[in-house]
Amino acid sequence: MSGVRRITYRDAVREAMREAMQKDERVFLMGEDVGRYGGAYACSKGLLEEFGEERIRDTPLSESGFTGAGIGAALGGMRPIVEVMTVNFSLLCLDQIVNNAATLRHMSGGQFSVPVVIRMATGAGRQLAAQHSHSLENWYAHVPGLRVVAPATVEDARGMLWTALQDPDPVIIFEHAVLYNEEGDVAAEGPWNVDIDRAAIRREGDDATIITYGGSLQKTLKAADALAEENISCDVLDLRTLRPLDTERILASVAKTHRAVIVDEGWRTGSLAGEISAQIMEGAFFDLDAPVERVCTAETPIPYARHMELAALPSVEGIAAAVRKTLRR
Amino acid sequence: MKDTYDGVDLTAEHARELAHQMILIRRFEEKCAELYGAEKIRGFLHLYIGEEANAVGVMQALAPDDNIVATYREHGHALARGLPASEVMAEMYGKAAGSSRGRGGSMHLCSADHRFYGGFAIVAGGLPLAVGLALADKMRGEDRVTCCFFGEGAAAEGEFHEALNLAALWKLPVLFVCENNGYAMGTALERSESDTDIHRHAESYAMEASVVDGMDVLAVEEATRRAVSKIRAGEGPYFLENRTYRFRAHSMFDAELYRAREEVKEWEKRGPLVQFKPWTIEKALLSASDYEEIEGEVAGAVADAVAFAEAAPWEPVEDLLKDVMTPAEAKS
Amino acid sequence: MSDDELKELVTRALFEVAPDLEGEAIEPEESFRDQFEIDSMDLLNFIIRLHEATGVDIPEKDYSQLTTLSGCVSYLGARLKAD
Amino acid sequence: MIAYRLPSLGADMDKATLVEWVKQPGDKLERGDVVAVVETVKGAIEIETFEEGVLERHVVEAGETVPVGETLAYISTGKEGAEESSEAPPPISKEAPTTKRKVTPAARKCAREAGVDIKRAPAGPDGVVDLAQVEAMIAAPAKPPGEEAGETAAPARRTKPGLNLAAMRRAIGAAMARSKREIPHYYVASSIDCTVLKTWLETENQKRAVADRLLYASPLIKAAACALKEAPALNGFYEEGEFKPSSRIHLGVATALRGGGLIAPALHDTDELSIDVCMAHLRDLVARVRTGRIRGSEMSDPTATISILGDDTADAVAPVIYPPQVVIIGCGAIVSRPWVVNGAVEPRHVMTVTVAGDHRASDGRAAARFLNSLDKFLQAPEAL
Repeated sequence: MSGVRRITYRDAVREAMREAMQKDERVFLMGEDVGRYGGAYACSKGLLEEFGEERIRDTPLSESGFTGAGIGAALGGMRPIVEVMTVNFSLLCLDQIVNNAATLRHMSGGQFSVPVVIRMATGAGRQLAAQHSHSLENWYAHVPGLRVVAPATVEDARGMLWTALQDPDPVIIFEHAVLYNEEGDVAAEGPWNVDIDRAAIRREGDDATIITYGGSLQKTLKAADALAEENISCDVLDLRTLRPLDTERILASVAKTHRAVIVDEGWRTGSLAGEISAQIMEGAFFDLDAPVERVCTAETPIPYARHMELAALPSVEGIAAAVRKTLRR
Repeated sequence: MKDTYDGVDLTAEHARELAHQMILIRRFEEKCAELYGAEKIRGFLHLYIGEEANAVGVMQALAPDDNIVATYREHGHALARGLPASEVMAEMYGKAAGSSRGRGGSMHLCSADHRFYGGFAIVAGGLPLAVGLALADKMRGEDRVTCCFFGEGAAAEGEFHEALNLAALWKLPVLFVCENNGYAMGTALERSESDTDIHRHAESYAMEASVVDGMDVLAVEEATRRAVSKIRAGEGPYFLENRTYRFRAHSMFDAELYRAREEVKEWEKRGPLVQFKPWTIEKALLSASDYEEIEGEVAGAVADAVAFAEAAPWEPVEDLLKDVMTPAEAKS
Repeated sequence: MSDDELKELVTRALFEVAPDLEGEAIEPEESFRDQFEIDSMDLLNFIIRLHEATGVDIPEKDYSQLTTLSGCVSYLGARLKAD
Repeated sequence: MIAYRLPSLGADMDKATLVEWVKQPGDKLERGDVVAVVETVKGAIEIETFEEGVLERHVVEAGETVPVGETLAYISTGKEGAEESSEAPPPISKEAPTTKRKVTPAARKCAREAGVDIKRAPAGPDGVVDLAQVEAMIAAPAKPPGEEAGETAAPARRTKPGLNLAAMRRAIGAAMARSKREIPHYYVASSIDCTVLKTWLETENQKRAVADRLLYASPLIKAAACALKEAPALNGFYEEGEFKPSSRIHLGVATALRGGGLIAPALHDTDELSIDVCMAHLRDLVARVRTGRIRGSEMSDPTATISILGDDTADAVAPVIYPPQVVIIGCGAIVSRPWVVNGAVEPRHVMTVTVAGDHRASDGRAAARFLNSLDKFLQAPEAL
């Protein structure tokens, strides 16, 4: 058993970027305050000193501008990592991502490739109120032409970037803001790259399948712990990839447990949870012993006050209650 | 500071009003920084300390009926506009008695009574909105100015170009006030703008513009009065660039790696109060004891605001979905 | 595991597969098939029991060594020492 | 108060011996609860109640043999017409939940695969029939091998299997005699090259953990079921002078009991089962036959039967048809035989399959068609 190191999610992101830039000179980082400031979440602290202003590019507050430029640079043969500080600001560059990055390959008849990686922080839970607390992964997971991943563990945060950079197509990486301080183990020595195609079972169980991703994994595991005491054992499935969904593994788990609960910080209507629930109905209908349950964010702009924000977001107890409901307990 | 300022009545009473407002903002925000440390205020907190002269000076030149669109660094603007300190503090606590029922927090203070359309947290997000408010007023023949505050960082956003162009194209009554404090979060102006003379952007839309010392409240009031009279005369939008400086970090999470301590010290020497207080005393408009009196009144106001916020009730969880959409009975 | 313990384990596995044989004496050298009409399905269930009880992974080609009591004991004993 | 009578469990079952009462006087009864175990010619079978209520008293005691329809016990259901019972019936809550009966898809599938009628499954208080209810109804199957045998659902009911082997032999003898008398058997046989099957099985089993390995019986049974689909004249029942083909295929698997005796419980919808599911059912079936715990439904309706002699036995077997079925397929041992392959002779693994058919329902051509499609299926085991 080779040794492991305990680092934070933030360290993992930084190491991944650093390694990528050391291994491939086409890779560079661009985004607001990624240089001098060291990154809004301090993920690029120290990179400016090591790689210089050419490859660690602070940008003006021009999301559409610099994201479009990153897509253009990828088109031009570079492998840019564009950091859109949070998904909230990505609404300003949605056009560049959807109409350019996602479309160019197909629209050019396969001539053009856009190997750009766009990293965004996402999610609520830190009382930043409505405009800074969005969870819109499903908007991007809806768009053909994009790959969308959500590293929920330190190991994935360390390993997904390099794989994403090798991908000839645009990859959006969602990093939930509450995860940056989380600690986790990564192998002492490389290679650290992990796949971005498969979901992972983070906990084994037979009575129900709880499907989640990104920032909701921890609260889902806590719910599974609580349920274990009521001897309800749950498969906890970490999607890891939001487009394409690892439908095969989702259906395999539901076929085993006959019950499914989906935890998704997006708003319920039009959510990723809705899409997964439909796929379960289509692929595992005859194995269902109860309707699929969805635990999503209440359909309201995220309120600032702590107790209101908590009431709006999926909770450990809410997840456990949904599982009990599928078991009619 | 100059000896005289056109259009500004240099009475003792007016000087006291300006001093009172600037000191209220300063002490209020110092209290906020303290309360943030005690976890009474959470989320983001962007302090305005050092820039008080801008909000106070501009508000003096606006009518109660004019529209205000601000940014997430908005406590000064809200207080200078007249939102009660107690309601602003309650909002910072997230209480239901807050100006936005505790839903907006520090970045989203709202008050329909004051036509204060709130802080906007997406940089330059408010600019197109302000253009729209002015468009509505023009179409309805209202004699109203819409004043839109933003930082120099917004100049790099697409919406900045689009909003200024529309306002100029349709000659709309918008006062664009760019509070240029030299830093967009962690990026110094010269590292984010090819041309750091922000007000010159306005020329490309044939929009009249001028620069003013954002540390001199009277200069700000003077420049704003001139701009607003032109707007009200139907000459179209006006662009004011207030050169100023924030003495505190961008927000509470900021280690300020991007600027030197000395630079801050330098600007503090030219702080709005550091200049205004001796000037008013020398002009015999105010005395040292007046300032002590003001400090006493402000201390009381801030203490009352904190007490009010502490005692105010939380919003009941049952109201979580209230006002997401307009309730049926409210629909006319 | 001693030979006696292995013998006990194999016997218990056999009786679990064929409860109606409980208590019968097992001739160690004679094949189960001849003594007790154990068919291929019983043999498979029996081998799964041995695998679960001892953790020894038994490839199909070794099945022929497991048709008598003594065969099982010596095969499992060797495999347990080896692993 | 209503009488609980001995239910009929099979066309040719006229009486049974009570082996054991599962429910005692005073026990509460839910729809689908197992009330008693009775010994029939086909083995010990659990009988259940479809009435809810309380078991008042037994009429027949263990060991007594009674004809079908005989009153075994009395159940108080608390419904109208309960004038004999003195105390007032338990007050039925006025707004008795008229929840509509809702069966979950998984419950339907489980019932179908186990060959039980979903309508017999009891609904929970919320009107829902879920997996747990169906599984309870099916009665806990013997735990798959490897788990403690003693731990069946209701230890109290764990009795030495009440198999009366002598009675069993007599019953089989009578059935065989009747079959021989009444059914004009014809026999059609052919040898099938099973080398492809054997090699496929070897490679497949190498990849699998011990517990998941397959026996050739499983693909053989599945192939036979698929072949029956293409020879409908062999799949069904001959009753009241006419042949009734069956749209579904429940292949009975003749399973020898140690010490003599033969049972052929059915694998339901065998043609739709995957080889793995088929193997799992087979292992479950054999384990339960060994312990005498066979479900009533399984005994009653195989649409055809297959008898597999197995390794080191004999080359061919021409078995006797189980009435009212119209076919039984006898498979000899797989032996190494000289075989002509593209003009050259080489050793191949060969199995002789004999179709014994009922001439009233079909003729040799149908049997031959069956044998050819069986051969075809066995040459592509991976597709099964």
